[in-house]
Amino acid sequence: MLERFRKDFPVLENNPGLTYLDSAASTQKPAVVLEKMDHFYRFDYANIHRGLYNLSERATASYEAARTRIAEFIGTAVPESLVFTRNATESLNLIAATIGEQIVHKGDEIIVSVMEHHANFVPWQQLAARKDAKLKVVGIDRKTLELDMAALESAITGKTRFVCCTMASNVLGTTPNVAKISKLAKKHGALTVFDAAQFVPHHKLDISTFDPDFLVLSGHKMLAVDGFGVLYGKPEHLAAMPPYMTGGDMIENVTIEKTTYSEPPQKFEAGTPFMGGAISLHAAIDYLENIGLDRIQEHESALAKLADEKLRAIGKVKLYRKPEHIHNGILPFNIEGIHPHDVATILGDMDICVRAGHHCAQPLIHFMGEMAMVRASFYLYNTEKDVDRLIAGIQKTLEVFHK
Amino acid sequence: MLERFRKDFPVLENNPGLTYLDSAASTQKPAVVLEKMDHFYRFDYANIHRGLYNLSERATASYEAARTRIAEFIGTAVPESLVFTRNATESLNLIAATIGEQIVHKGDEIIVSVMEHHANFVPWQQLAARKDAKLKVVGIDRKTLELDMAALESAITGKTRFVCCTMASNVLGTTPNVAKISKLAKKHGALTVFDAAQFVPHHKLDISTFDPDFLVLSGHKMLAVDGFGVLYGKPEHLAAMPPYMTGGDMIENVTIEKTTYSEPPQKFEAGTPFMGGAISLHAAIDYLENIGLDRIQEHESALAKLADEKLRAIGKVKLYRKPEHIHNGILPFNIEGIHPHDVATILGDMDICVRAGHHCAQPLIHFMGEMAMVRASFYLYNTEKDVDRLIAGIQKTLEVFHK
Amino acid sequence: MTTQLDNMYRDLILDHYEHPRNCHELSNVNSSEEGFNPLCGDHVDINFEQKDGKITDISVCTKGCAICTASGSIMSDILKGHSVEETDRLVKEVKAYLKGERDIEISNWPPSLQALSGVRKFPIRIKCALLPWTTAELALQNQTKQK
Amino acid sequence: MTTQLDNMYRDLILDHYEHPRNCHELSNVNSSEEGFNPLCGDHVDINFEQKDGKITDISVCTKGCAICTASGSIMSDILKGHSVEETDRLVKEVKAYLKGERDIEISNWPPSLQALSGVRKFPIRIKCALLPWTTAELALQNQTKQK
Ligand SMILES: Cc1ncc(COP(=O)(O)O)c(C=O)c1O
Ligand SMILES: Cc1ncc(COP(=O)(O)O)c(C=O)c1O
Repeated sequence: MLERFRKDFPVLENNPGLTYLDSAASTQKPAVVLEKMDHFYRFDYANIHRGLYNLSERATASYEAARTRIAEFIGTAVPESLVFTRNATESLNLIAATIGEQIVHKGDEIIVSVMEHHANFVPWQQLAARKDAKLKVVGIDRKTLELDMAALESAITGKTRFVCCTMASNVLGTTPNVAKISKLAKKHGALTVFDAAQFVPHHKLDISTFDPDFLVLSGHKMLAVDGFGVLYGKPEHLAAMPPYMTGGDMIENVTIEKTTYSEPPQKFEAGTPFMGGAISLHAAIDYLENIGLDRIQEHESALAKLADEKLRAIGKVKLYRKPEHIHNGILPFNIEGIHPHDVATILGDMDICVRAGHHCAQPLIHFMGEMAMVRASFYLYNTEKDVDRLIAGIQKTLEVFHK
Repeated sequence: MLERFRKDFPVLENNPGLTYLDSAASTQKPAVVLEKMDHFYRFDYANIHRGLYNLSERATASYEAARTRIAEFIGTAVPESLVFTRNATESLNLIAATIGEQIVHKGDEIIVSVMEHHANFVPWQQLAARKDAKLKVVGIDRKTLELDMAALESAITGKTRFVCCTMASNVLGTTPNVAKISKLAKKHGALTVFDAAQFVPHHKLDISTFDPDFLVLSGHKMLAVDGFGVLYGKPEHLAAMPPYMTGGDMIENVTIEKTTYSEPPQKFEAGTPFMGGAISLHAAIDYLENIGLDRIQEHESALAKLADEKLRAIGKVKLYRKPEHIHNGILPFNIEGIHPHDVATILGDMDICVRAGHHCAQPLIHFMGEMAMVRASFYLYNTEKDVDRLIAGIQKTLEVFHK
Repeated sequence: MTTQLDNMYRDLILDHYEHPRNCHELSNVNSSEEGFNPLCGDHVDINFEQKDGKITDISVCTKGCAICTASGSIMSDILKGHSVEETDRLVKEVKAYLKGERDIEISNWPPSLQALSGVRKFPIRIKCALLPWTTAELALQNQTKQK
Repeated sequence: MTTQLDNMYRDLILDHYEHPRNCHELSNVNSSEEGFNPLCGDHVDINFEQKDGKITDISVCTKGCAICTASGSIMSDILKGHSVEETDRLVKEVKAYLKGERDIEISNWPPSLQALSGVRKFPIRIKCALLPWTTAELALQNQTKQK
């Protein structure tokens, strides 16, 4: 087990009695990540690019070293294929607003799955509306909760411009077969946009195995600080796309009449970036790989399965995932007759942190016939004690509601 | 003098011998700012909004307290009029891409000054090009380097939709009369967009005195960490504007057919924001106001004037500002016959950090008839010793070039 | 479990949650409004029947959390028979009280209404308790406008 | 001042900066290219006159920093008289050397060209030294394409 890593997380040390089961919303940060970022501000800080002095060169080197490290982590040898953004949401908006605007025309189609986070749903819905294109929503199998591949196959046509799909549902934890999706999309000349925000904290990612056109992630869901996200784009796309924002650090030449832009990724990084965020993600990746994503996945799945088992034993708890499908720490459930927000409030009162609501995935929640769900999400720093506390909390909730 | 505050800045302590004269590009961070941010990650971190537990409530409270504090700092009692972004550049792009798209039509006009940073120039140039509108560039007086108000007055018409102007030029340090500009714009029904990125670190800002429509700033230029910027927008504008990015945390309701959005400012803050950045800017404002912006301005102007005097005494140095116009720490210059990049490289080799180039203000540099300039920028942590080292560096540069 | 929590989930609240009052068809709807709370997905549907400035009947149907459902149910019990003006004043008072905007003496409130006070210790849940009240206010405003 | 800096701003470099060679009109331009370095605002204008696969004349006009100007001037001195193929090889070698891509023996380079080596210790200035060479390469490529 990974018990010994728990002490690396100051929030858990500084809040004794806290059972943090909301890592799918955002993970806590290990001390080493905070220290490396802090060290940057205390020793090496300066604005990057164009600085002709050592401090700025050091800052630039740290920033670009992060790019190289993240590229390696996701399985590409081309650091320039990574654009740094604020979060996964911005990465997705960037795609829709640039190449999306370029290639989607009236009558074209965009395919999304019903289990997308709003971040990979609303930008496409809005793009389709602007362009008079069609948004096709592919469902999931109601039994396995897996993406309905047959439905995707019959939805895709020669008019499909984008297939946008999560790599791991933030509500269900299910992980679509991206290799199949990618192959299918290529066959029809559609571009793929994979949302890896919820995948990459738990599963080893190697984009060279399925060759996505675009892929996004968020640092704060994988031990880095908030405010830093990544967009991977195939170099040929990035080269052909117009910039998203314009301003400093992304231009080649500005005259009163005309502006020419730098090469990617600078073309997409207007203004002073969040260097500390890049450094924190670099440190987080080192930390994650030092433990090993395999071990993390094994650990969190074991806890989720244990919780699943104990919740089933209570009765009155509706569990959406089949135990045999659990292979990460995400566990959605509901208690009959008690609204998820009341569950979460009672748990919260006991310092057990879970999320309740639509989880920014309303289309999925409605598809499942619910108003809302409770989600407990386990990560590397959780322990069996957290499972026990969750169970005690659920029992308390039933008591409060006289069930 | 402010000597005693210098020790608050770890980078300066940890790099003995460093003369940091590049604060206009980005300022160093006082320990207290780094500590407050670090404390947040060690004690109170969680994703904000919708979290039904104490940790998330604390995080939300800290995030919103920052909004209230920043609002107070710039002179508005309406925290909801502040949108949090990555930097000033994003704030400006947001304006151009939302209300800009809405209200600028073919034949309309957008006015910018020639001394804008690219961040407040290129987005308007591109918007004008997209809309077949006219970009009018107002010059500066070649003697005083002040905005040419007469030119602005004759440029503005009933077709002018936006007047976009810096509050302090990042190259020249000149500070246009925003009250006059604002009044003039209102008279013609044009909206004002003020770039306060370079103003607010040095001068007291009170927007209630000139009632801008929009105003932007960047945290990293005023002692906060990088990756966090602010957009002020009049509430009625923010309410009427479409969102910029879409996704989580900014929606009210999403169905497969349709999405409705939250109220401002949430409408403009899609996805997980940079909470640590908000907290760092809150701490930075406390720190700045504790010293007092008046004193900071006085201190840095005194150093810039001293440097000006000593550089003039050397001869061969071309100084662009008149000493009597210096009222902040920004000092642009050039050495005859030596390219600014060579100057900065030689200074950099002596650990004197200045910036050289077009300073993301190519239209201004061309207007001034130059290819590039050197800029030394003084801030509260600089001392007379830094001035002496700059002078020694310039003398060395002349030596290297046998001048 | 903290006493604050106990205070919020009082038996009276839970009873209103399990058995919400006054969700029924009105023969004559004079004003209505739907309310929505994106936080919980709470949804409330309010209809008023009025005559001579008096609320003669009310229907409140909620799909949502215990706090929102109970709040709507309690409200429906109280408003019936009141004049529109009284109602408007009470709604404003309850809103101000829940939001903690000013000190309000609640000892003369009906006991069921007093039972809502527990939510004040849970800032994020205040919205849940408020939803029926703000929705009722909108319904009455719409009606006023129509006149 | 560090010896690295001394090494970069050698007298030979400064001399080429103060007195750049071969900025003149060509009677017959066979290929040309403009290069631009957004970092420094460096600008270089290169023209070749070729005959039978040989560079018979060259013009290099630079507006920019000492490193870029000197690099262009040194290059102009060296390339004249070389075959287009040799030139192409040398340009690639110089680029690889300045970028530090591979170990390159430079002891048989002309001394003026060796003088450029000091820039390797200033990564951010390497672009300045490279600009004339990459621009020359583009000019020759364009010409090849036109054939
Ligand atoms: C006047 C002015 N505006 C805008 C900016 C852009 O700031 P940021 O890079 O933080 O977006 C700068 C920074 O260089 C500036 O000096
Ligand atoms: C699957 C998925 N995609 C996208 C996002 C959005 O991430 P962010 O808020 O960091 O932009 C999330 C986070 O909730 C997510 O779980």
